[in-house]
Amino acid sequence: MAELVYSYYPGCALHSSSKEYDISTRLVCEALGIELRELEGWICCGASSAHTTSDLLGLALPAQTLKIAEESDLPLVVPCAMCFSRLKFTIAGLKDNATRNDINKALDEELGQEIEVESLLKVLDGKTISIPVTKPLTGLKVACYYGCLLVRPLEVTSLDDIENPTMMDGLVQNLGAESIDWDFKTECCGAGLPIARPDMVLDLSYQILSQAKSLGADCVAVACPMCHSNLDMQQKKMKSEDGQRLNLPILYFTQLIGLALGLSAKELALRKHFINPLPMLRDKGLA
Amino acid sequence: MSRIGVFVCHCGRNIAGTVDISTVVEAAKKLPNVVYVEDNKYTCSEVGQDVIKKTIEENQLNRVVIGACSPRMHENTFRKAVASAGLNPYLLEIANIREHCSWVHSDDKEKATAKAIDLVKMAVAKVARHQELFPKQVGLTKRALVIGGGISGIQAALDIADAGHEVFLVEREPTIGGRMAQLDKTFPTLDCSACILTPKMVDVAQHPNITLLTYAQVLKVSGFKGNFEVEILQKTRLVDHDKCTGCGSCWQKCPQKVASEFDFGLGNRKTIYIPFPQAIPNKPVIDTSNCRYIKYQGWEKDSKGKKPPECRICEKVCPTDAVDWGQKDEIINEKFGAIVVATGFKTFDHTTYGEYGGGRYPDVITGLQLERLMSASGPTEGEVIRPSDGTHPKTVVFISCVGSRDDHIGRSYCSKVCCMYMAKHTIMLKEHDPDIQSYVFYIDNRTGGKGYEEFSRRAQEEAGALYLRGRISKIYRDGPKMMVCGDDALMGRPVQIAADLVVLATGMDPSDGVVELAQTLNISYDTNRFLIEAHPKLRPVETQTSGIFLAGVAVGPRDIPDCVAHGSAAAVKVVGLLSQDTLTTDPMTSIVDPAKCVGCFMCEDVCPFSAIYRETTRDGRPVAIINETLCTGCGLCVASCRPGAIDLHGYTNQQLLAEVVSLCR
Amino acid sequence: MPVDFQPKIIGFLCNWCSYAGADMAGTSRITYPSNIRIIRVPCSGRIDPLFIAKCFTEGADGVFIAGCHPGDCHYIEGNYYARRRFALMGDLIEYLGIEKERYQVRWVSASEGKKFSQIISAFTDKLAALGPRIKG
Amino acid sequence: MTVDMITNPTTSNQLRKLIEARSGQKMLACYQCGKCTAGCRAAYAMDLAPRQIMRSIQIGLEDEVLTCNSYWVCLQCQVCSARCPREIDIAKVMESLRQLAIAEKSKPPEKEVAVFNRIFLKMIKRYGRVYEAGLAAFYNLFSKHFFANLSLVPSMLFKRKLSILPVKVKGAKKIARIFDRVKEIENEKVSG
Repeated sequence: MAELVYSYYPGCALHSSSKEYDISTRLVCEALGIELRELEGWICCGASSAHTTSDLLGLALPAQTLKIAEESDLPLVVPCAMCFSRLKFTIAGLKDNATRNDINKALDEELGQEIEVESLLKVLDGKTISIPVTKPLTGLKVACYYGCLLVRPLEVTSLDDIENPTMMDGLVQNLGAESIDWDFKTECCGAGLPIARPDMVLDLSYQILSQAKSLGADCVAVACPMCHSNLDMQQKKMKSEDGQRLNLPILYFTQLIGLALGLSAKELALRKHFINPLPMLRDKGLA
Repeated sequence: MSRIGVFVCHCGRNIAGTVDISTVVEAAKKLPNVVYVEDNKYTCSEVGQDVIKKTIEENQLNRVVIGACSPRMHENTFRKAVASAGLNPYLLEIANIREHCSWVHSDDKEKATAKAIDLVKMAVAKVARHQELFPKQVGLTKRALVIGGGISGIQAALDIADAGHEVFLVEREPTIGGRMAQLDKTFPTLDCSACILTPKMVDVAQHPNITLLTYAQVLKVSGFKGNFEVEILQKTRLVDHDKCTGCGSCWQKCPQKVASEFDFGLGNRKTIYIPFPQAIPNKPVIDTSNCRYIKYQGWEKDSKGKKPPECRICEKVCPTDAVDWGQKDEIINEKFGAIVVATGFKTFDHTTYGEYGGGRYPDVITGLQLERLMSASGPTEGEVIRPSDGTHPKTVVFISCVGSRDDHIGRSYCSKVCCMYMAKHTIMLKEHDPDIQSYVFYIDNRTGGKGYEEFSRRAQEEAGALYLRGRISKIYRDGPKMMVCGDDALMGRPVQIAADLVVLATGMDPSDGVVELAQTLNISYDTNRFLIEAHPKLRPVETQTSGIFLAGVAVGPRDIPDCVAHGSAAAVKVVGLLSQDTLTTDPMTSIVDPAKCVGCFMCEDVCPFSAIYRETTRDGRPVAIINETLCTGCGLCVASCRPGAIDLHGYTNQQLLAEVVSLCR
Repeated sequence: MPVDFQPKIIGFLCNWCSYAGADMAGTSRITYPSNIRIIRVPCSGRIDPLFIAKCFTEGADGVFIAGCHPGDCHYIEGNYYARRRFALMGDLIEYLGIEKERYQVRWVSASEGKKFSQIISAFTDKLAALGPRIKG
Repeated sequence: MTVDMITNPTTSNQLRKLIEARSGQKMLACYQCGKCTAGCRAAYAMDLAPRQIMRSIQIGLEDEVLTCNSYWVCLQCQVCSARCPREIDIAKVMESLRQLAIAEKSKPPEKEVAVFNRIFLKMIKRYGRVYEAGLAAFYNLFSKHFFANLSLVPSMLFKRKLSILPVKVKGAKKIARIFDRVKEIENEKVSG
């Protein structure tokens, strides 16, 4: 029997473009004795489209999912950084009486204030549970990339230092890998603009990846489907001035845990990435 | 029978602009015992005071109420005016209709007027119950204590000593000199800091009226103006300074190096050390937390790890046997008539700024670290090099307001000296290496001061420093370069500079421990932990606690000339106090009615000043008696006295209740 | 309850911190409701609990007490005595049938003019919502 | 160009007060240090960088603010807010400007972003969740970039990263109601 039981809110991305994040999350949690119960009837958090259209809409959509979570009576774990951020913003909003009234009115429900929402990264960072590493990621240099939404604003997410977070770095070090000391951990990759302004996403993501590359990173670890799609899917369109491609694999941190637990590349859906990490991992004897 | 006169002040438009004075005057005329009411444009002016004096005489007034500014402002002024008419100065009450009324209720004139009437009514009710009070004369100790041996404290100590009074100068560090000793040059004249400071330090050491206690700390203060009793901790140096000649053999031979606090970790010192070559006293201390022999001794007790060498080299090389391993901390008890607090500042800890690397980037340094690099007696002997690789920087970026004007890190104030020291640094860097290009990111270039703006022009026109208006948001590393991301706010474009060295113009934070010291001394500090003056303009070196004075940056950011002026100003106040032969005590003290006292001595327990003692009455009952010289008039005993035997002159139960009753009825 | 009810508030402020804090609100020209009438005392430790009872029996709608922050007392420890005394007073007030909310004890330093005005505004609003203490 | 503020303080204050009411941020707290712009990853693509937005609101340059692209390309990454020395939530100001523009139905200079948002929300309203293949296809249809940015779709389908058919969530009706209720509540507020 699992020791830890969480309600699980995968969010839209993990059901489509980021299936491998969902797959690896479920596998790793199972291996670590964490039971995930996917919320029945969860809905989209509205992402930035909702809150930049209307404050209330941006709070009411996550609130609907929070309501379902509240009824489950279990703490809610959220892998997607965007969903996590929107849920946390909603929880912050519920603390204000006027805002809570509006949210309740929009839902025709009464929401409590004590709904526990945790990011998957926090649950798996090795402090809540211990990770029995069987295949240490020796020799792997990882650039841990946190993006914006996990850490900012600090008052809302209260997860880690906003300029130099170290939670994921500590985790990959525990897995036997080396984490590089770099300065773009929380610089934005272009967020939700890949369809509307792909030019900007390429500029911003390239800058992040090229610093990681120049410092000798073998791969970048992420905890956000949006960051992943920008850094991975768009990467083949990025070239340096002399035409060099980066060819830097982008892995979900859950996939790194999976590898260290001895799960196979196939199980962890490593092939779903546009930048194939397998040659690099084979080189290092890790896959 | 009281005959009360009421004077309502317009304070120009300050009160009259909000409060309808004529309504207040009419209302005051109807109050019990009021026989005369008048309003004045400025009651505190000479004319206003003359009116009070004349009116008291002409109308045989025996109580006075003044509706004006806060009693904290002019109570003494008006007491003197009342006294000049031959009335006891304590038969006066002030209704605060400015700070507590017109200035805070300017949005509702009707309500403000009604409140002003109430405040006058309360004062009239209270003053009717005032009694004549008479101050006493007490002797005083003609000796001053100066806390803090930076430039402000040094100046204050020298000026007091030159005026012929004894001074104890207490400094926490092993040397005096403070922050100024760490500077290479000073703006706007580029005098060598050591050249102008060290002679003053030597004067302190040699002055017959000055007792210098370095490596020492004030622990406890009791007593009051004229007679403070102070407990000072003299930390052990493990070196007998009476025997030591300061020859330097010990610190040359000591094998244990640690990062130098004086050089902000840019260089090393030994564990037996003087902080810098011109230190005063020029005799060393042993740093007990790093000394090998101390570790050797401690090791035998808990036996962890490898046994360290016994060492004791300093002891062996000392020609005068001055090293004294048995020396202990010592407590010194002294009496002082006055105290000057000159505790200065430390530079803001920039590790709070994660976006500037949070202290992780070796080539991002502070202004004071740059001073140490430029100083000929510094860790690099005046060579400006990058701490990371020892190369000579060619592109240097300065970032202003690090730890200043930033609410986000809890510091909304301007540190006042940074704009000028950045200008100084750019000029000095150019002198060190003409190939250096400096960039200065400023928010506002504040150069108020004699010759300051001209100096800033010189930085830009002669030293070629490029000034860019904008706050830096991030520094990231790109190979050996520090990439500095800013906004050229004048052009309206984001800008990046690839720097070899970044200098943070860190602001001023009050010194560590200042809050504890302020609490020991019973003086106030603000939200930024800077000490509060009795009045920001008119009493800039006094505190609300008589006999305690302030000097230098402990009060708020200021530069060297201002610190020197401030130190001298505090000294004048001290000299003024110590030049008196007796002091007048405040008569607003507690008094016991022995007939009512049941001898429970609750009052004795609560009195923080041990001003209550026991006496036996003629009928053999033990009763409490107040020592009026020790009593500070806090009234704790009054509130603790169950049978109601104690009362407080000036704030009697009757007076305070009269205020309540007059207001409610 | 009258539509525009103006609560009568009596404030006891220690001379060194809170009275100076109220002065600071003045010198900074920060406006707040005019209902409070301030009585100056040397120290919050001077305030006899009977004063508070007297205020209420005389018809005050609220009583406000302020002293130096713990550790900052001009008389070393007066505010600690005050703190203990006023904690007990809170219970007594309820016992007397007076709403606890009508009585507030806060620490205000000499530099906290803004805080003072905020506290007074909030306290006045609260008392206005409670209505007159002596109804009818 | 005439700055209204000089001739008519009332109109120049209107914009500022509107934004202050919506965002809860104090525009006059900004002392124009530019740290927001200095750290903004999108500033280079903006007509008016964040600091200039703040300044334009301060002095009431209504037309410039309402027609610029800045808050459409704002990434909502919150760096400006996190580092602002005056503790202004600048990202919230950007968000408020965008909400205002949507409410006023002004024609956005970055219509691509607006179109994307509109479709995104329509999809949630209808299905409860977003199905990305549909989003991309609809987006291209509505923004009239028929073939643009679709280059990734075949390989995404190949990697089974896109669902071709939408999945309708249980209780999708309820979601449509949330959208309607939000609109109702907001209209009530506007009308008073």
